[in-house]
Amino acid sequence: MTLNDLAPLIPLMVIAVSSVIIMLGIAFYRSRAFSGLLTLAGIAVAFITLFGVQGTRQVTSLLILDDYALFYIGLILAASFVVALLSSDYLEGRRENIEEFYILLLLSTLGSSVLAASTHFVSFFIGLEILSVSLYALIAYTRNELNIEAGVKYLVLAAASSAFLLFGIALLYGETGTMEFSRMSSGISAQGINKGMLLTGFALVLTGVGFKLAVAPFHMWTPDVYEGAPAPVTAFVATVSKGGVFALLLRYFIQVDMHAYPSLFGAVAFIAVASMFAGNLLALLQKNIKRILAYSSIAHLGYLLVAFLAGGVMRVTAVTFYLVAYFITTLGAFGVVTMLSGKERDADAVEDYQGLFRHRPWLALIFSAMLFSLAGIPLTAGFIGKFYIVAAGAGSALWLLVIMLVINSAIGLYYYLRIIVVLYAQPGHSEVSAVSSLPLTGSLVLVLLTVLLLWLGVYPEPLIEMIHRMTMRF
Amino acid sequence: MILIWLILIPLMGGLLAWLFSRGNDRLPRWISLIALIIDFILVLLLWMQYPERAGLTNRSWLVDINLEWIPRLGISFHLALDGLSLLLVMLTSFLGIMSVAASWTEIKERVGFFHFNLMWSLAGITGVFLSLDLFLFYFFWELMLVPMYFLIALWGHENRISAAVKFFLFTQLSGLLMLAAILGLYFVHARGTGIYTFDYTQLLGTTMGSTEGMLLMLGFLIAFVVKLPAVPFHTWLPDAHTEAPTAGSIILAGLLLKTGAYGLLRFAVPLFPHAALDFTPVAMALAVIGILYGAVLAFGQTDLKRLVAYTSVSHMGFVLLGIFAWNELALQGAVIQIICHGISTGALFIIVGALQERIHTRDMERMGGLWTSAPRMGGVGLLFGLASLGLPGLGNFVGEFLVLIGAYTVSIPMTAIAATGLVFATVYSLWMIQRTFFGPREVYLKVPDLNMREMTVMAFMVAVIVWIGLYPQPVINTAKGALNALQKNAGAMTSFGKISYPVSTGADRDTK
Amino acid sequence: MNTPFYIAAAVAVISTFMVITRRNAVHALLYLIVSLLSVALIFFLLGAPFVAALEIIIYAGAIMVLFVFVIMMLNLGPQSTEMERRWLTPEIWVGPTILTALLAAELLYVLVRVQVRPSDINVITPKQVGIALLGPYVLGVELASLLLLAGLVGAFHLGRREKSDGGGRA
Amino acid sequence: MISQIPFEHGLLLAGALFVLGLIGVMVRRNIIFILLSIEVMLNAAGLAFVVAGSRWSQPDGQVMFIFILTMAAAEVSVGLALVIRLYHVFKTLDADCAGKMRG
Amino acid sequence: MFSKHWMLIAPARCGAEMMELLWLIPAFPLAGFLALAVTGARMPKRLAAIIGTGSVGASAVVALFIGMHFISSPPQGHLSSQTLWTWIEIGEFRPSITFYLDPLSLVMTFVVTFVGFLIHLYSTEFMAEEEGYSRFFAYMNLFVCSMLILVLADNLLLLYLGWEGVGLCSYLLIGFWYKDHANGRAAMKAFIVTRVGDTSMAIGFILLYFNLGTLNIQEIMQRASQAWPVGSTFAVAAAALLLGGALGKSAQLPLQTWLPDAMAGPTPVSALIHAATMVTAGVYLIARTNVLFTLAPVVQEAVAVIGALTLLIAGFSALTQHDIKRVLAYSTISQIGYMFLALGVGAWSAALFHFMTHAFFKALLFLGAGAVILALDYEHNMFRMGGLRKELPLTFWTFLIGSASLSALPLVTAGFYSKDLILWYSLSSEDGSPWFWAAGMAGALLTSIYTFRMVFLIFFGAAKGRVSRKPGMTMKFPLLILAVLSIIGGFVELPRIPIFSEFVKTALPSAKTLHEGLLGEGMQQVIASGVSLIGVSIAYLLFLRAPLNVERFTSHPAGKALHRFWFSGWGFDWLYNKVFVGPFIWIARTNKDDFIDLIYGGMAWYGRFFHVALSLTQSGKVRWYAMGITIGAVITIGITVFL
Repeated sequence: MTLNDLAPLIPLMVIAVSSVIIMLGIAFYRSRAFSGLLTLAGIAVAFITLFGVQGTRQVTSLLILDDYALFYIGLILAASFVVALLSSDYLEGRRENIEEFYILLLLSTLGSSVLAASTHFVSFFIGLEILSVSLYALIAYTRNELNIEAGVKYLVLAAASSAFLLFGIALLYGETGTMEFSRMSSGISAQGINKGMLLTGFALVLTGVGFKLAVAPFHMWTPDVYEGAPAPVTAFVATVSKGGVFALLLRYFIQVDMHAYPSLFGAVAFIAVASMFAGNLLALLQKNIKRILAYSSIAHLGYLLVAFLAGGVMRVTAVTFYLVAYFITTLGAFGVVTMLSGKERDADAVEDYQGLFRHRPWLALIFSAMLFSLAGIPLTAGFIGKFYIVAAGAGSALWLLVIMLVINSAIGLYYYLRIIVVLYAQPGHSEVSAVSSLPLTGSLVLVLLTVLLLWLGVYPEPLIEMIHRMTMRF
Repeated sequence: MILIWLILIPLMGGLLAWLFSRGNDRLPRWISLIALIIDFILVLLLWMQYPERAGLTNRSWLVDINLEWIPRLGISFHLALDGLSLLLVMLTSFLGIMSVAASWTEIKERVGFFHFNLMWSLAGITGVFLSLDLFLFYFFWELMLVPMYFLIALWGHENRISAAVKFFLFTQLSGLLMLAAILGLYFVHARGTGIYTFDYTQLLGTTMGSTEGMLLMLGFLIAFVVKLPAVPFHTWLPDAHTEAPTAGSIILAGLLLKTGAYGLLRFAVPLFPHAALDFTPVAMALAVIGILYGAVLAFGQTDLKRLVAYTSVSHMGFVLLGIFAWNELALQGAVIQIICHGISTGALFIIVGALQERIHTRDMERMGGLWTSAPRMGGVGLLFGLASLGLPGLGNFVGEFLVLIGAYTVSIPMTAIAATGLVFATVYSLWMIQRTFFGPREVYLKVPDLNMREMTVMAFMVAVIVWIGLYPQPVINTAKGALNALQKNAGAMTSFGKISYPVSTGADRDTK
Repeated sequence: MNTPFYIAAAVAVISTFMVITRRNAVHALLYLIVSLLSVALIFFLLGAPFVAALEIIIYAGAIMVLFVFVIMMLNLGPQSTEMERRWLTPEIWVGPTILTALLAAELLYVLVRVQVRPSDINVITPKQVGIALLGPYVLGVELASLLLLAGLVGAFHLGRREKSDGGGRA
Repeated sequence: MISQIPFEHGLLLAGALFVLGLIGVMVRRNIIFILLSIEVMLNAAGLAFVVAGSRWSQPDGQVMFIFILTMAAAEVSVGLALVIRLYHVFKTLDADCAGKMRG
Repeated sequence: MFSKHWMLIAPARCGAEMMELLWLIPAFPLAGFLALAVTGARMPKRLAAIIGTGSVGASAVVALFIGMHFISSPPQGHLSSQTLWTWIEIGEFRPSITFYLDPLSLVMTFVVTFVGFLIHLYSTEFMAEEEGYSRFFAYMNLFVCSMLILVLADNLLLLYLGWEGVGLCSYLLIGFWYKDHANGRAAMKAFIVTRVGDTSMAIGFILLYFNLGTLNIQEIMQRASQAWPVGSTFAVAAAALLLGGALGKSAQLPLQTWLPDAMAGPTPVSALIHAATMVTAGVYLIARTNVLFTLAPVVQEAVAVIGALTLLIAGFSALTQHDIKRVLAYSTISQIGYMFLALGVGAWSAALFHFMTHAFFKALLFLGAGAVILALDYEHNMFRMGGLRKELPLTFWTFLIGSASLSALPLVTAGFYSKDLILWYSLSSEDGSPWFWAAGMAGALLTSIYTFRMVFLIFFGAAKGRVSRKPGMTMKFPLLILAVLSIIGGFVELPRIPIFSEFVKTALPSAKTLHEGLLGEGMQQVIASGVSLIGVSIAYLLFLRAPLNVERFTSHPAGKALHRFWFSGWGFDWLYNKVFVGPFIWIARTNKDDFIDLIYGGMAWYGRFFHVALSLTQSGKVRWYAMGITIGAVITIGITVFL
């Protein structure tokens, strides 16, 4: 291990260093602006350094900075950047200090990035825990009743699920003698292996990962945490934390060749279908926007798993594209929620949005665009994403799953439309919508997201090409 | 390029209408009207150049434009226009103009946004009629729904929300099934040829297993018959039509339903001729059930708009019948029925809208005797009521009769039962006229008659319906090349829709 | 030759069972420490003296002390014990127990189905562990430091008194 | 070493502890007990790693145990901070009381 | 030589030119309709009258010229056609807008335009005080136009256009006084019932097209006779389907119920549409397609049977009516029954002849009745009339002439000759039978009874109502002309001098008579004369001399029931209401909200149900969520390990 080996890790190191600097900064002088700018700069620099990563990509057996990882890290960094921007507006003028928030944000971003680059269960586990532990604090950050409740729930359940995950890894390790993904497949094919234990290990890993991804039946925490957490953190939970985990899952299951285990395939399929139905049905008549988005994210992960299950050339591209679209959409939707949230509470009741089109037409349009994207309506990235997923599913002849997806899309549509209708209805009496002026940065971010959303919806070719290039290895 | 303009003009018109709507309600209306008129003139010019108009050639595509879009997936921006598309695009811009004119005074709120939605919906529909890439087709197919949804949900009547949602859910769900089927076809085609493409022209003639073909065909078919709509997928229609504002109803009935028919004609049958052939008995049965059931339902209604809405179910049954009979007569009949139903039902919706604007109800129990004060409205209403019952001399008759003739070769009993639909059509049409315009004048003493604007709109529609009724040949010639090509595509492998005249040929020889 | 293992295992299981059934938090904590100690013994038997020590020092020592701190801080008296008694009713027990029984059954099925494969135990010395830690796993160690940083900052932020309470910074 | 402990038996013990911890998480309402139970589960997982490591005579299992230990520490510190905050806000340690959000 | 040629060509060319004007015949009324429809109520009444009447008059004049030309210099093959444009052309399907003139259509054209003109003229006064005056004339003009298209059509599709057009106008005119729901209902009934027949006819057209490859009537006839043997299934089916249309339009059993109700329209409408022209379209259709019926003897037999039955049933009903117009309506049904009988026995020209004379005298009767009704302030009930002989002399005399003609009083009336011909053929034709003859005779007896019952009730006896308005010149003139025609119209076809049959024989084959020996034509005429005179006498006895006898009969329970049965038109309306109308309305009303929608509603309900059920799992409790994870783990392990 030489210094040269560390070169590919520069992006991750930039993030880590930024967080440490902010922490040190607190010791001397607290400055919102400084820490905020440093955070943004750190993420930006890390993002830029991604393009400089060359040479040996495998850094010890723990991490690999291949194109796939770089792409996902880029995605995670971009999302964190947006969240950081949104939260600076959100936390402005609150009692809480903001500096710790940035530290935790950077750390969790780091954790997620580590996940995307992991090739080893150790890095997987530690990345996951960095992410989780930071999230515990982030979720409870403003320390009001809902925050705390959400934090406690997330902590208890995440820790329990980590235990499941660990136990699963232990079983896998015990059976194969390695924790490296790439070596695990050869360990698996060794003689005299206890296949039952192996599968149990897989199942337990799936349980742990499934919890993080918030797929049914490990989804129950999602709405509560989404509702309880501050809006930008919710956006973070919904995007960055899931993105990293999904990237890892994809890498892992491709390397161990999940398709060799039909029963494992069946379990994931079950999870996919259950997630779609649970998410959509739970959201059906829900009255809290954050909870609706939570349930919807459950369903979306279910859709994603369909593509995940598909084999063939399309799998990685489809999953990645969908994730990008999902990131943009989710960030946009929570961005709107963040923008409208007051100091007292987040703008999360559906009534808060009644008649939004009247007094904030642009915001309403952006929100509608996001919702349409979630629903997979053309002109939005969500459409191409859904198309890709169905394509991947159809390409592997997973017809049953595709049909389930189709049915669920229709159910999902119902509640997206419900919100959209409210947006354009006669204005109601809600204090939330009376927020005087919108912060500039947030607005810019939202506009940017919307433009991206539409651009990807109309001309996705460049991104598709890029994803294809980046993920060619798989 | 002109094809792109056909779609772009309404898109831009809609945007402009919206942008210039601040504090000005007139400007959006004029912008939309002018944009649509330009669109219409463009199509007319195309038509003038079109040699098939006079039945001269049998060339299939008049204009064809094929741009790269997402080459990685074999998706291209492929638009093309043949006689069938031409007619439907023409209908689109024509009804677009009519719907803008018809809602001139009806819409008072958010006029700009209204026109934006209207125009975008029209653009989407135009796109559907022009796309030759299945992905692009699906893209437009979905795209046209959103503005339509807004039209219903924002400017509709009492139960607009649930109607809009129902409409959207039905069409979306079926659309997604179609997407799955499109992808299935894509992969089946790739499996056979190694070429991944969504291009219609290349996908034609894909070889596939029979079960496979049937399932894929059903995916397409469901999307199209939901739109059409055929029983038992029709229940979104009455709600949506009834609750939509007048312009929305016109576009729904006049154009949106037609996309279903167009899809069947262009895609479902030619792409899967064998499966379609196997499915013919079921499809025709559905058509016949639709004809009768729609008529019975129409008769039972007390809401005037709902009644008109149900008549669509009945009328579109003829289209379905014609398409699945798949011979030249039936197809021509279906095309004419598509156009004439668009116009006659559109006109009826305009009348209902005008009535509602005046007396604020659609309940026929509260109408009656309107002829006295509004004879012009009565006269026009009567005319379109008659068109809807299939009176010869008006366009719908030509369509229905041709369909019946065409269907006769395929199934005599079906034809006979479908023909009884004409009787039921008489029942509900006359009932409608009777309840609204005739009878004692009970409630409304003075109802203003149709004004200049409305009469102008009506005059155009009357002119077209009578013209098609008495001289449909230009329409037939225009569609001919396209229909022949479709038949060739579908019929190359099957015995689909061959008409045989058991006697005539012999008799001809004798007489000559 | 494995008798110590089975004895330690039995102790661990029984004391763990006591942990989850105690009403008094301190009692439970003490049982947990017993359990941890027996697990440490097992570690030792398994040839892992280093982690056996860590188990005692960090787990039973540091982490459990943290619990004690909190329990003391929140002053959980007889009142809360009484409450625990009311909470631990059969209807609460039954569901989870059946569920975990299922899980246990599944594990049992997987583990017992195959022939038991006794293997010779080789002692892994602290040195070996250290080499592994700072060799292939050095990045893990670095990351673990960040994990601790996250825990630190998080605990610091959450545990801090609110500004309105005292105004001062913790 | 003298003893020969079958791999499966070690895992069985780990499984038993894991399951017991799990029951604790599901049954107890007191948040402190829940955290304790989680510690039991994590410890069980660690045990499993050590057992697995000893099967292969590798240090990796122990390394993993150390990481788990780290994680448990971080977890417990944040967790207990949250518990204090919870007690501060809700005046109880009943986890069920922190159940405002539902449906 | 050369000049001789020229002489030959000249009239032909002139004739050809004349025939080029054929399109004007329907075009005039169409133009009148358009002018009236577009201007609507803004047009002054006078102008409306001039346009309305004038357009029909103009077309009558053109028809006259063309007709004279046709007779004086018959075109080749005694037919001529004029194609305006190709209507539809799809492959071999090529119906065109073509008018076809042969003696059959010429006769029809004559009757339609002339009688039409007279009735228009009459209406200018009759309708003078009505709201919607120009609307009335617009409809009437449209009707004449459609009727002309019907009779001049060269192909079945164009015929169908006219056929439906007249149906439409009938509907519009029956419901002319739209403010009364009853009128509207009657109008709808008329349209719907005839539409039932029309649909069957349309299917028949399609069948013909598919089996013969054309819709051109002449080609169909030609090809049918070549392709189909007598009694072939196709011929039978086609003829039967066409018959359906004819039955509806001509109000024959079992589709006769609409005609009595159709009397709700203004009287001139009844005269023109429901007596003289439209209702005989069925006769025209069968005559036009006689080859088909000849090829399908079964159907032709059915035509005769239906005709015979209808004429009897309607005759009995006519006996019992109070409403003067309903008597005439039943009488019309009955007379058309005669025509059907004639068609059924192959006496095509006799049917056409009776059609013509019937047009004259029935129009006359209706117009007379109209004058009476108008005079008595829209009184329709004959029992509230009486003694009008003095007050309305001209009306009386013309009405009497019409009645005489209807009752076929011997020698001097047109009806005598035409009906006699039918009776004769019903016995003597190849397809005739004594039964038909007997039915015809019984019908003749009934006819003269109910006709003179009407005459006696209205014009004789004590005056019961006050005459408020006497007909003016424009009403009297048509009455006079029609009266004259009702007398002399019969002389074109005298037993030994068959001018009419000769004229139409190129279009209609002459009847084949078989058993001449059974009863000589002269003998049969004597019997028929006797029967009609007896009928008059009975009417005189029953309704003028001793009306009490009738009352005594009708007050007896059995008599009462019989009276009610006949009065209600043999209960057909009741039956149809029970069997068709009622159930249909019941189904439509019950299913108003579409039971299929319930299925989707059910799905939505399940969606909500599952939502609620699943929401319960989101209890907000950490322990429960942990259980969720455990359950998930159990299931996942279960699937992976045990599957």
